[in-house]
Amino acid sequence: MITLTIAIFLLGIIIVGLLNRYPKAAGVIAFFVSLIPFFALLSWSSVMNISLPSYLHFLNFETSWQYNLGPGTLILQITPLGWFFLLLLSSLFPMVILFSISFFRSNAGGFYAAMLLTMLGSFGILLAQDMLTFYIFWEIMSWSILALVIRGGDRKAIVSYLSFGALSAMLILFGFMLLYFKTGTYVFAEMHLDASNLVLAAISLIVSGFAVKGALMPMHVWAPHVYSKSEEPFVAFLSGGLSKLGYFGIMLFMYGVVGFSLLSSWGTFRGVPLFGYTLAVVGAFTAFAGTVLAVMQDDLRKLLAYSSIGQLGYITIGLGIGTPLAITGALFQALNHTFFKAVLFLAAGAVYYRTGKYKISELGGLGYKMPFTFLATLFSIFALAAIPITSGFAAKWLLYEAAIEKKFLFVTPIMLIAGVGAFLYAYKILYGVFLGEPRYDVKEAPLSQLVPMWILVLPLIIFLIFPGWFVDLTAPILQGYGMTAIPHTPFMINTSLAKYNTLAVIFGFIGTLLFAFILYKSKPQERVEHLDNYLAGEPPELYNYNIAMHASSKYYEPFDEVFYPYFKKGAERMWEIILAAGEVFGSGARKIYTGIVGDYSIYILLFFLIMVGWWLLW
Amino acid sequence: MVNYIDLTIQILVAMGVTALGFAIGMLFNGIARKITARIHNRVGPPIYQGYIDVLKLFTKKTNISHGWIFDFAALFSVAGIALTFLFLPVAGVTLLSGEGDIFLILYLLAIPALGFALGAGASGNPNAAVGIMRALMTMLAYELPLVMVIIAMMVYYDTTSLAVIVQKQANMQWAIFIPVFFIGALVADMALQGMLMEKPFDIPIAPHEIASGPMVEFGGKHLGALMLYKMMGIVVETTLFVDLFLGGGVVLSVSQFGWLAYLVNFIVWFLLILFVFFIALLINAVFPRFRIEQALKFYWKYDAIVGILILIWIFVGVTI
Amino acid sequence: MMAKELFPEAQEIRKGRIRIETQKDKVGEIIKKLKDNGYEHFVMLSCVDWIKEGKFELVYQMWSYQYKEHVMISIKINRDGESMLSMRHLFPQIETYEREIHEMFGVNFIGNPNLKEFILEGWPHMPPMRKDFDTEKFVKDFYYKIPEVKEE
Amino acid sequence: MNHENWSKLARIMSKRSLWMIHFCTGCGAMEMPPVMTSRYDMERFGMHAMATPRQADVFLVTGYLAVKTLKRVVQVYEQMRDPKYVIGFGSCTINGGMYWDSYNTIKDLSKYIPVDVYIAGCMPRPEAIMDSFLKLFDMIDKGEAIGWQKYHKYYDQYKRNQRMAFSYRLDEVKDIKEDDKE
Repeated sequence: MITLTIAIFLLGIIIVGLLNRYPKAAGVIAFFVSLIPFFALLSWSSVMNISLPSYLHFLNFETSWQYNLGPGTLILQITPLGWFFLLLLSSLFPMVILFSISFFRSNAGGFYAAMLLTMLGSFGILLAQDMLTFYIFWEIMSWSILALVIRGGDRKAIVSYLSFGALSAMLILFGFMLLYFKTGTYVFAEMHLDASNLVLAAISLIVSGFAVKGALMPMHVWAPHVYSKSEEPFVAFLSGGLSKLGYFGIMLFMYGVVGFSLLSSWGTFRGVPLFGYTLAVVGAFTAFAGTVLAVMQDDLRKLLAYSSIGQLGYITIGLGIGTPLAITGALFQALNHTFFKAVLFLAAGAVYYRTGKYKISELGGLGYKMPFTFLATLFSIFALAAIPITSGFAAKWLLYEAAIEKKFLFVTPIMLIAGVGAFLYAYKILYGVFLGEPRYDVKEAPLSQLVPMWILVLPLIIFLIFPGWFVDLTAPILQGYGMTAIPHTPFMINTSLAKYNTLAVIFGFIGTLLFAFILYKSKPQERVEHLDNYLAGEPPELYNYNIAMHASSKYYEPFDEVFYPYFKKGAERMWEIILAAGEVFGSGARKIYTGIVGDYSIYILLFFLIMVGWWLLW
Repeated sequence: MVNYIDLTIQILVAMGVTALGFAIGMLFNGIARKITARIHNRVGPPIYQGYIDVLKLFTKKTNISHGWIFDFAALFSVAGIALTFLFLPVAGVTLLSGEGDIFLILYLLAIPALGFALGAGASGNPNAAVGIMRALMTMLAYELPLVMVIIAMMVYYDTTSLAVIVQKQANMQWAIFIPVFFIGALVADMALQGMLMEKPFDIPIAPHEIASGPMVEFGGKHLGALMLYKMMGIVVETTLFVDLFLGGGVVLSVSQFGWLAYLVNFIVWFLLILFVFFIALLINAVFPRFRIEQALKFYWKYDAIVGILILIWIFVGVTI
Repeated sequence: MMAKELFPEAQEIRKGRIRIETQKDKVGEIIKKLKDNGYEHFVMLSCVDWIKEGKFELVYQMWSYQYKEHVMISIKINRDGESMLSMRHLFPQIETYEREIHEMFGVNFIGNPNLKEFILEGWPHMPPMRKDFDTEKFVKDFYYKIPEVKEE
Repeated sequence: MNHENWSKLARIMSKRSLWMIHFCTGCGAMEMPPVMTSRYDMERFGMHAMATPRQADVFLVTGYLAVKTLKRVVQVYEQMRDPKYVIGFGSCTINGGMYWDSYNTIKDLSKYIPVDVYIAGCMPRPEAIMDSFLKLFDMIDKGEAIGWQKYHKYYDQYKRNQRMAFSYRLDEVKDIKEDDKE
């Protein structure tokens, strides 16, 4: 069945690629093909101890698949972790394709083909059981992303993606090589690692390689360029779905391959492995810096890109802390981020579809014109800002609890402040795009764009009411790492420090809202025009009803003034310095290419001597 | 099986406590104006002026709305602040506060603020947008020292639940009597000044600069709802402070003294929040206003440095 | 160089106050020269209605921080529709003064692109600062004739 | 509670909590600080200054009004919510005061918006202002302060007068006079 899936995918790629002239038809075909991973997901639900009614998994996929490839065997097998991340990607992917059907007016066959190839790559990555398979599918995914970035057509985006993608692949490959050198096997299950420095180096390289895809600072440089210059549905999938693959990789290797006890053997601090501690600190810094940079942006997509970086930083914190509570929080944050960030990017796409603008200072007042887009955005923003009327809060809460439980005294304030900073840019999106002066007379987004957005909002509501269901999902994953799921009931999560009861919040909110509604309905009201505003008595008719009342240009100017000096020399500058140093080194190194055969043979000899010496001394 | 009688009693108590909260909030408005007037050597309005103002706003003959997003402000602000109040232990009475913790309270406080911001933004008035910008930045400014102190307390008491913190301060073992948390209380009191939007941090409202900022377009019942939010906000924020540092006003244990304990605790709680509010008023009455970046620098430089010292103190002190 | 040295024909009213009476085509030259010689502050442009002579007097006033001296350049133009060249290119703020004089006296300044309505909104009558405009009559004809609100 | 009692309660509340917006174009605004501060302290009556007309109940027009300012005054007055009261402040709002023959200031404010209480004087002393407040309370109590109802009732006439003033056109004045005669 998996062979068939891959075949259908490849066939679909060829067909939609040929249908470049007919974007609608290509989109519909791509949509049907894109549903297959979701069916596979349903048929594999037994991995997560979920028993679905039989009509939901009418396609029966085998749980493992092997292919002999000469040097090694490609092994694909469903694991709880893979299932969880496949849930995120396979539920996001069809919605993104559905959105694209009306988003693209022409020339979209290549887009669908590359998207399907990306999904195929991700599918393989999530199922991979050995490093070879993992790397092959990783490259498929990376290169098809490159094709999609090239479609965006921005040189800086392409160059930065290409260079950082190459860096990522190099780091991962080098880490894999070290692991293979150490263990002599590709298969994860057969690896028996010890607490040597070689393994530490390997895992560090692998984690930093995945951090590029997860846009962890300072590896994030490519993300704002790519996010702000590519096509919207792809960016939604990239930010919502594909960036999670980096965290999937980190989780797989940190907790699946290496394991918590081995991590601890390289030193612990207050019960947290130093490796994880470093990761958590980097994550907290990413969360804070990403948030601050997001507040400073005017381009809607750049803002969302930096916001993505900041929100993904929270996942890193959770993975770094590494307790069951923290991992649950990190996975929950991953789930929330998948859905709310995808909705936000899709909403940005819908706004662009109607107005043709991405600059926040040029938009405004769309809330009354596009009410459903606005409400979907509002809900995602609630999730983003962790307002307790969406599931976004539970994830952040778990992470805070985990941090307090392990007494992360200096990381937690940074996390909380990044959370408050999220309010700032969240309101910038709401005000700049949807509230204020109506500047555009546009219609609501088409139904085929609204439906995906609202379907993607649904999980945020479901897991608000039943956070316990989510904890159930994490139980098999944690079991694999020798941990137990945190205590919970469907409506309640308990920790050693406190508990969080969603029923109390929901019914309390409904009750108080009822009270407020009665107060509010006590008096009738009349609707007035937006121009009937107090402008120090200036009558709008004097200016032909043409007063600019939108204050969204340079909205957080005092904030920018305070923070800009500290963020002026960003990570890009750091990489430039490294590159300049590399260039100096490179031009020195070029001198060894003398062109004389004798010299080259001496080099080869030296290399062998060093390698053998190193091996002997290790 | 749910016990319906218990549930009904709980709901009634919750409604009663909420009503009490609003009543105390309105009373505080009058007291605040009276005290400020006395500091200015004026007579000032009667102490029940808050009730009159709110009633007047709800009896206005005509009300305007800028559309359905504008109405979010009136709905969310009252609902959100009442919900937050329910999650606070008041004088040792834990209504819903066992069901959530301080993080939940901090985020619940964002519901009314965000609803308010939505309504103000939807009015389309540039003054409102500038006011919201200032409000959000003030929030960012004061939250840093506040969360530093709160996290220090969480680690010290090894819980994040406010109800448990109050419980652990029973028998007059208030946090403020511990030297490090005495300094912490000072830091948090500065943050409270920003939370209450009293001078020198009344930057978001600033009636003389931006025409009362976010509230510029609200009148009649909408403004009445926002007044309720603001007044209840005083009670919620001072109660949070009292719960953290002053043992929630619990002086008698309920198991020992019965209903008398409830009465005494409520009176002590009331006096304590009045005292905390009184300090804020004294600062308010004599200070001019900061600019927004000055407020940010004040909180992140001076207040936060003391906060970091407290964190270091706790970090060194707490061992595993 | 002080104004007295630049323009021998200038008369000194009292210490620190110089008055230059000239023709309208020489104004630009004089202002330029004064500007280059330390009179860097253009104070204001005012207008006087000499109804018996049938002239408007335009007074350009300049000040030097260096010499502490106030120079008034006075020209006269005919009341009936004679226009004046705009001095906007020398000091941009003259534009606003010209706009005001245009509205209040009806003098046309050639070369000023912004000669639109200034303070009065929708004023259809004779420019109100001219001496032949009878304000009392206008008030009686206009404001006092607006009816009271009749209550039934 | 029946309607009459309700409106009586509303009147009492609105009397004891008059929030005002003052339109400080004229020199009369200078008399407001003593009224607000410790010498006379109008907050005794629950009055205090508000920043925007949406929140205000009393409109203080302090001094002369040019036609251009009248436009803003009307705009602000219409943005206030009912019930709303207007206090005309100083001679200028009554008959033009020292600007009686100015071509650009209106002479009688009550032709354009309904005025509940006038304060005579050029300028009125703070005592007079306090007295006018008391008078206004009295009127609200008795239900005589009905300027806002008049504005609804004779809206056409007020609008006509405002339009005439804004247009400055003598012929329009004549036209409308003739219309009235018919």
